[in-house]
Amino acid sequence: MRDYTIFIPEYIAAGSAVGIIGIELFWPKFRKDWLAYITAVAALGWFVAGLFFIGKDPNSFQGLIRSDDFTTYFRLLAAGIVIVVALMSATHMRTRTKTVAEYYGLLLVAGCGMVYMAAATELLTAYIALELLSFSLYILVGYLKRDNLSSEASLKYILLGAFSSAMFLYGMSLIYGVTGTTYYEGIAEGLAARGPGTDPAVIVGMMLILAGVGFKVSAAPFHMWAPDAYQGAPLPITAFLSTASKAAGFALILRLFTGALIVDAAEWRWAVAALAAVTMTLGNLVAIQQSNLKRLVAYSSIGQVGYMLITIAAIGYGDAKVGQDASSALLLHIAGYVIATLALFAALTAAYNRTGREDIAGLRGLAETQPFLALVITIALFSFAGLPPFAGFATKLFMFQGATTDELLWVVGLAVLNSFISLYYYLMIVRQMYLFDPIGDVGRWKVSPVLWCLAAVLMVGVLFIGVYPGPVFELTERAAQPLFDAAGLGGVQVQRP
Amino acid sequence: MTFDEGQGYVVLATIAVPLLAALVLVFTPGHQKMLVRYISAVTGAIVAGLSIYIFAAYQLDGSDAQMRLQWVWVENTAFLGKDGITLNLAVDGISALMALLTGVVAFAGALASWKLDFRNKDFYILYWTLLAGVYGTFFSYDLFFFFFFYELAVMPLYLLIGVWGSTRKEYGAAKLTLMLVGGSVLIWIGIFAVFHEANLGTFDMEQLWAAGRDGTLSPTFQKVFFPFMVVGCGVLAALWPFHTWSPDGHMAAPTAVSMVHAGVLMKLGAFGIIRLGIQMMPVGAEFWMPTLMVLGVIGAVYGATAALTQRDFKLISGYSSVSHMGYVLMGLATMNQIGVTGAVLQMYSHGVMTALVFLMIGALYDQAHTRDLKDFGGIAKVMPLWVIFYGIAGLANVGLPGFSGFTAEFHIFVGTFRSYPVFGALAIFAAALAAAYMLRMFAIVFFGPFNVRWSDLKDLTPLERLSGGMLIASIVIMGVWWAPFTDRVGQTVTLLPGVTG
Amino acid sequence: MGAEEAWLLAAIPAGVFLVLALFGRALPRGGDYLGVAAILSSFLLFFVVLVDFLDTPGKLGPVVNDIEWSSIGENFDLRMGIYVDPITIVMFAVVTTVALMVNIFSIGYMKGEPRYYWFFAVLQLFVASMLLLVMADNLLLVYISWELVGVCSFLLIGFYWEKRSATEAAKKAFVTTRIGDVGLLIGILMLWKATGTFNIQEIIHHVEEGGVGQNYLFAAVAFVFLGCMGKSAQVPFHVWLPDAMEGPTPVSALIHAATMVVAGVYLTARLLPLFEVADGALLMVTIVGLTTALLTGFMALAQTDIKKVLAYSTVGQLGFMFVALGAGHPAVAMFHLMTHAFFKALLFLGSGSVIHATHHNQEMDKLGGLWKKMPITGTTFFIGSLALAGLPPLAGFWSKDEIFVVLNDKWGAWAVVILAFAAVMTAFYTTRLFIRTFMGTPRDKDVHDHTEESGLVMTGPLMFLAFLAVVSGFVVFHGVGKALGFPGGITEFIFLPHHGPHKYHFDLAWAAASVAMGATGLLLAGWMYWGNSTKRSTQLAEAQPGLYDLIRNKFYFDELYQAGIDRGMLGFSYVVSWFDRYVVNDTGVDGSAQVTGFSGGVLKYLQTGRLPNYAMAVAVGVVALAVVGLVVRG
Amino acid sequence: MATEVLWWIFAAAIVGASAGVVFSRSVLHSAIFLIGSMAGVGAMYVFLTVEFLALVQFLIYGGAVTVLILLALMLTRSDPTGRPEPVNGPQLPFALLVGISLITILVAVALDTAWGDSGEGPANIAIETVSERMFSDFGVPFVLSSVLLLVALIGAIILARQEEGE
Amino acid sequence: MVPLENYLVLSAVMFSLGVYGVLARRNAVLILMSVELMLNAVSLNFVAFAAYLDPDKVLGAIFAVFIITVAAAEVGLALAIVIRLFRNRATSNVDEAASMKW
Repeated sequence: MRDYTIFIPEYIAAGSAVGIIGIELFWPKFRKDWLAYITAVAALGWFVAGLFFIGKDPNSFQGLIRSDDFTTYFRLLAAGIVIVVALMSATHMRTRTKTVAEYYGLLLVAGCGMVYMAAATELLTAYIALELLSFSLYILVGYLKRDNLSSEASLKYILLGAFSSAMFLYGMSLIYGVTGTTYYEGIAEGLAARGPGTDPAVIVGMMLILAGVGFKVSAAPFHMWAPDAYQGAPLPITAFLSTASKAAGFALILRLFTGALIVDAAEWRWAVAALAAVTMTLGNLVAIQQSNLKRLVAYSSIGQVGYMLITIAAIGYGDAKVGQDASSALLLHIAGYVIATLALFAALTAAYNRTGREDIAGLRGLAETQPFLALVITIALFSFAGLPPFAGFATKLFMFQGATTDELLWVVGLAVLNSFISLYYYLMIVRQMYLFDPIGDVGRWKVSPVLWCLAAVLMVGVLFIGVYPGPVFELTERAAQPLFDAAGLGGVQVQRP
Repeated sequence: MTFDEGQGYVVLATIAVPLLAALVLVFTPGHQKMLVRYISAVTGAIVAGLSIYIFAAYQLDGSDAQMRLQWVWVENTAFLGKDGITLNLAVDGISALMALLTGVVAFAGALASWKLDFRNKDFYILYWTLLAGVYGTFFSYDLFFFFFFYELAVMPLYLLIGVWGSTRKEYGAAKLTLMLVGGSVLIWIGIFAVFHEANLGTFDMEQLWAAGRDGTLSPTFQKVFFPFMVVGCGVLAALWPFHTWSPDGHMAAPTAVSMVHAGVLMKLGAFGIIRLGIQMMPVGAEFWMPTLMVLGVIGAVYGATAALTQRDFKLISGYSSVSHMGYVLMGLATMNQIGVTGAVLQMYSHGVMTALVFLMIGALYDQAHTRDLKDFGGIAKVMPLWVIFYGIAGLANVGLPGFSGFTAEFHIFVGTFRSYPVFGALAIFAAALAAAYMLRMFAIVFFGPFNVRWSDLKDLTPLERLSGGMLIASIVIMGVWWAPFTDRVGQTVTLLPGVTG
Repeated sequence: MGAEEAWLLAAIPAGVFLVLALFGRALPRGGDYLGVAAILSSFLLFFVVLVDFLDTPGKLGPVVNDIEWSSIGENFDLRMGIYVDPITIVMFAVVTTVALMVNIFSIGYMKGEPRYYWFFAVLQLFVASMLLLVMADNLLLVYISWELVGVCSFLLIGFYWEKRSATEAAKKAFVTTRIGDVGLLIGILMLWKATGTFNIQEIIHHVEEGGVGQNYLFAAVAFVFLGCMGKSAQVPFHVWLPDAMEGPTPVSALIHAATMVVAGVYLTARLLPLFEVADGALLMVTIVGLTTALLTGFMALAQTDIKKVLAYSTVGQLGFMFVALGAGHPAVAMFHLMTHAFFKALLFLGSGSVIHATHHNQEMDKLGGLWKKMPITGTTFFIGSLALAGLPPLAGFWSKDEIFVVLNDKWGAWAVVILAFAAVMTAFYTTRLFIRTFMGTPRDKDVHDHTEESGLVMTGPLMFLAFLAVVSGFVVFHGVGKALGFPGGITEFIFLPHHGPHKYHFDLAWAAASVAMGATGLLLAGWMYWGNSTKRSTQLAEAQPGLYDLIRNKFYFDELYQAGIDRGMLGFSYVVSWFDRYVVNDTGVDGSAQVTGFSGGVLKYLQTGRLPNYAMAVAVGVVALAVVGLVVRG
Repeated sequence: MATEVLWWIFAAAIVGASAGVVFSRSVLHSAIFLIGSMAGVGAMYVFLTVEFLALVQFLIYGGAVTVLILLALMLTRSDPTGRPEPVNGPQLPFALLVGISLITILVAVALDTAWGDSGEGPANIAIETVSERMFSDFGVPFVLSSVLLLVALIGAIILARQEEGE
Repeated sequence: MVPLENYLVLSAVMFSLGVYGVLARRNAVLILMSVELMLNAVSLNFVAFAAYLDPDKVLGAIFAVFIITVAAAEVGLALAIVIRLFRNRATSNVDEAASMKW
């Protein structure tokens, strides 16, 4: 079946990307912040186009791409992230580089990459989509090219990215060798058809794939690039990295692991659980020692990845019902996490635009000079820590609850312990903002209206999900549904003992 | 709308009014400090009124949960089945009393903060948020909302203490917050385990309690996870050896926060032990209660002993809180009706009297800016009313008949004696120590030669008299005529699983 | 109107307490007239109760019954009631009479004191609590009022709180009795545990039925008795009472001589059936009483403060009462309680009159020769002293004499010898006190010159009490009793239902022995102190320096306790505080936080910033996963 | 038989050249070895009867990529004297260890797995089939990869472009 | 006839050598070359599987084409970044590009 309509939203995005690059190419004096707004509008169009796909019947494009609620969910998420990041960048990027059109164009392209990572049901497509996202990010991270840190971050990112995608590919090749196909459905059937016992090729292949996607979502020990890349990247890109890139990684993992590898879940679930445990512990412990905000957020998001990985392990341990519940909860958590992160970065960007400092002490006395930003930052951080009435509380609770199986209770316990540790370093930030007086000029200053509104809207979102998670949860449940109704498996798991 | 439904809305309003107040305050200009105060005072009055109504309207007809209001929040989504999460509010005898406590203390605390001038808007926003959390926890019959409100009550503390506190406030605030949240880590784990084990797809507490009673939560499971719940809640209830946030936290906290925290918040811990421990895992409770008894006794004696030589008012109160909460835990650990009722009464009693103590400490500290006992002497000369108020609080603390402390401790002692006579004797001994440390403080501070350094001290302000008077009234009423209290609490306690006659 | 209204006795003063505490400051004269009126009405009501009681032969027991107070579940309900029997009647008589006198006396004595209204207010509260204590039909109510009188005592001892010593004394009194109360509460709860009720009569009934094991009962009774010892300041709890003399003298008269301190005697008398059932309990009571009587007799010998002498004598006399109880005769104990209350209140008020007149001088070394200056006080004090010394026909003689009789009956000669020694000492120090204060020549001229006889408001009560000190002993006689409405005299009036009334009969031998004891002490003291001379006593002290120091320092009880508190309790507290700070908090709590932070500090160095190291992490991760997957799990 | 001998020769060459890439002391030599290694892989494709892929390999790798690499090497010569700088990092022993373990694992995987090999040997993969499948079935990856190339192009340009003041 | 395992072992060796290169070498360009070795090994794997196992015969080959494409693009982009870094820092030694750590 070739239904090209399913690509319409991305046509809009990619087309706009080209258009934006074209504008600056032919009209170099065009105001840079307007480019941002154009990007936001384009992404809004993309978002709106995505809305039409809600609830439509699943549609597969030649077995490569599936257009279903899962895809739509990530499409909306991607578009939303791009809107926010573009708006965030408007003032931030205006003075820092000569040209910004490519920046916004790549943002849109990266978003498309994310959507196809979620939509891909075939290894090659998934790989290319992943590289599309990665390539865009390599460039975006190094976009401040006169900045030493930015280019260093970019170099580390691309070399490690290439290294780990080689691993990823080797794993794919082994799976291909075993099953003779690269379609997820075919892989599942192929694995199921191989009878009892598991080949070493399958095990090692899965481990290599795990390393590849683990790198993408920055799971320890494949996380090392993240702090450096986060620190070197421009602030809005850091936001993008910690939201879109992670969400995309999980989208791919969900598709791949539920659609293809679920059959031999016994061979990878322990590894995912172990990775989850290591990741969250490492991320949170190291985060305590950070003084740079971006690095701190990087480690904190590594910790978050640890929590999210538990659900993947739960998919491996539980039956289809557990898997679906866990995935819905994971999607909900991703939504909450993304919104909170974006709120945090919107506020941080506003503060950074004013102070130019990205260490924690730079926020000193923010509650005096800009109480609204301090409030948004606090809310975002408390949401990460899982305190009510913010999104993190409800979503984390649902996610862990969804992931609780007899085998995984210890990881869940560890996760809760970790989110407690995380509270410590979040409080360190809150402390700077609220407990100390600002240095130097103590007058109030104004936030640019765009960032203000952005932060306000996101903050409301954080509160809404936290207080009334029902509607979003229902949506994410629908989004997770197709993973388990996928054709071929008919919702029944062919899992080996 | 039937009458009972209407009452459910009263319960809802009790939670909603503080939240609304916080919301209104968010949009109040920060420099309108008087307006902020009036809003808070009115809120406090309304909340207190609603609380008193709830307490009074609780029917003594042998039924348990009353004034129910149930709104479906999330259901039939993912692992949540029918009634997955409901905003299920109701009142039982225990929470009716706790509501009364909260109302009185909250109102008194709001008035006590009248003097506060530094960013008082922010202060009250956090203050009312905290109280909404407290009420929510007391009224929630849904595990999700129970925990939601429980954490909501803990969350504002860091800022309340960190920004408006005094001695070593950063350390105290961080330690307090982290320890309390650390405790809730265990509760989280417990909640996950319970939901998973019960496999009912609902957070509805009554269904989960039924699961605990009928063995859906297996005995082994209950034995394993009971400590999670109890230690988790116990941190907030200053369960020894997880109590050290109490002295430091109270030392750092501003007056109203100390009042609410020691007065109400610590009770959430003990309340949690009832709700999540005794009611949810009766078998586990039976298995673990002797251990809790030992810890409670240690806490009671240890706190009283440590308070004996402290030099800071708030440290004395901090340690005495440890001691008194030790009684609460002992009462709960008896697992008989008298002891558990006594524990609940003690929760109330300790709440009001500690609030009064902290109110008085605040009234002095605001003027003197020191809390070292040795700096004072003969304060009765300049602040006679203060001395009387504090004296009443102190004597209630000591467990003097006529004050609530006696009523509560008496029931606890009786209950403990019934099951564990030796521990009962130890607890009574600790009560004698309470007399020692309280009177030591009285002797040093109130009496003796007057230190002229303090001749400028003013006696209580009218507002402090009002809030103190309310608290004293609460103390005395329960101390003199405790039937209304025991009737309500007893009605629920007799229905608790595993609690013997 | 009858015995059913007994509760009003307590309620009226309680109400007046509230009025005075809240509004007393605003009332003219601090509302002292309200206080007097309240006590007076109680006093009158007492007669109503008495008449009703005497009119109804055999009326004994609960008059207000079973007010449901609270209940929990099905097995625990608290009921309150009032129980009036002859013991209660006697206590009513003592409390209301002495309280009335003290109240009137205080109007004069406390005149011009700061917090005048507060004094009267607390006095009302005390009277109310005390009356409640004696009419309670259950141990819970006993305990409640027991604690309340303790607080009143605390408040009144610390009335002059500007004085550090007064504050310390108040604290000491409260904490010491509180330690006894620990025992009392434990005992009460033990009895409750065994019988399931707090009602005294039910408990007694239950115990007499044999429902409680011997050892258990003994333990329970011993604990209860611990409370009685604390309240009645028996050795080793006696230390608080002399210090309690820091309070205003009327308070000493009322609380620390006549009423509150006898609460222990009252409660023991009330529960005596339990003591009788429990093996050895009576012996315990006797030994405590004897020890106290003896030791405090010694202690009183070397005191120079008027009130302290009286205080030790009070403790000693309480010991006498316990001895009577130990002999199993509540009637005798109550009889002595009553006479003692009157003459000791008289002595205290007399000393108060002296102190008031000499502008707060209570050191005997500065007084002397006051009889001429203060004839009424002197005379009444003389009567009181003789009564205390136990000389006929004063009240003290009759009651003390009877104690010897019953003691001999029960425990034999050894106990009598000890008690006789104490009685001799009592006479001795009483005489010493009187001589040193009222006889001889003034030792401090300045003090003497400014002394005047007190006004009628003070001497009136003295005279009334002196009258009682003379006549109250006669109620022991059948005839007097019959005239008053209780034929058989007081010892037949007061009895415990199961062993019937104790018949009093005058035994000349015992009376002679008793007189001899009193006379010995009196003559010895006269020989030693007559005529303003301290030569002989000094010689004696120098002859036995060790013994003198021992007595002078009250057998070092205070020092011993102080050391115990400082080294033991406070030391333990410091240890606990240290443990809490450094072990639990700094090591346990902060330590775990530091370990967490430190591990983060170590782990962060994994992030070396060098790309090959990062790649190494990825590779090692892959290899590790593969190895585990293939080898460990394979 | 002859094919096999030839295969072994090429295999040895590939391994040798690959080893040369990673062990050689000079970066330039490494680049030369890389050409050899890739050429060898191209030859392998011929053995596997995918001749067109061999062609692609020669053209893209042997041509474009290596030239690019050489160019980059020239551009980033830090030492103008041309003296070879130390090429190996300090973690070389560990790298060896990891390399050896990985070889062990992967070889074990290769040999230990029942591949379902029919034993027929490689079948010819016709270029027509490949192109047909590629454009009919794999249109989406194709389009995506074209966007990818565009992105790389733009990225390379904006990052490598010299700005004023450099 | 050469059995499939031969190709797989060859590929494994190449791949491991590449990994070794990435881990041991300091020059960014050399690391990139090592990555190319790894990617080549993967392509070889794919093609070998395609030729021996896949009834369809083409999937692996198509995969290889795409890998080559992506690899080429990656090299281009990476080299641009290396040059960028070199301009800023005058080094292509990855051990020296370590200003962000801990």
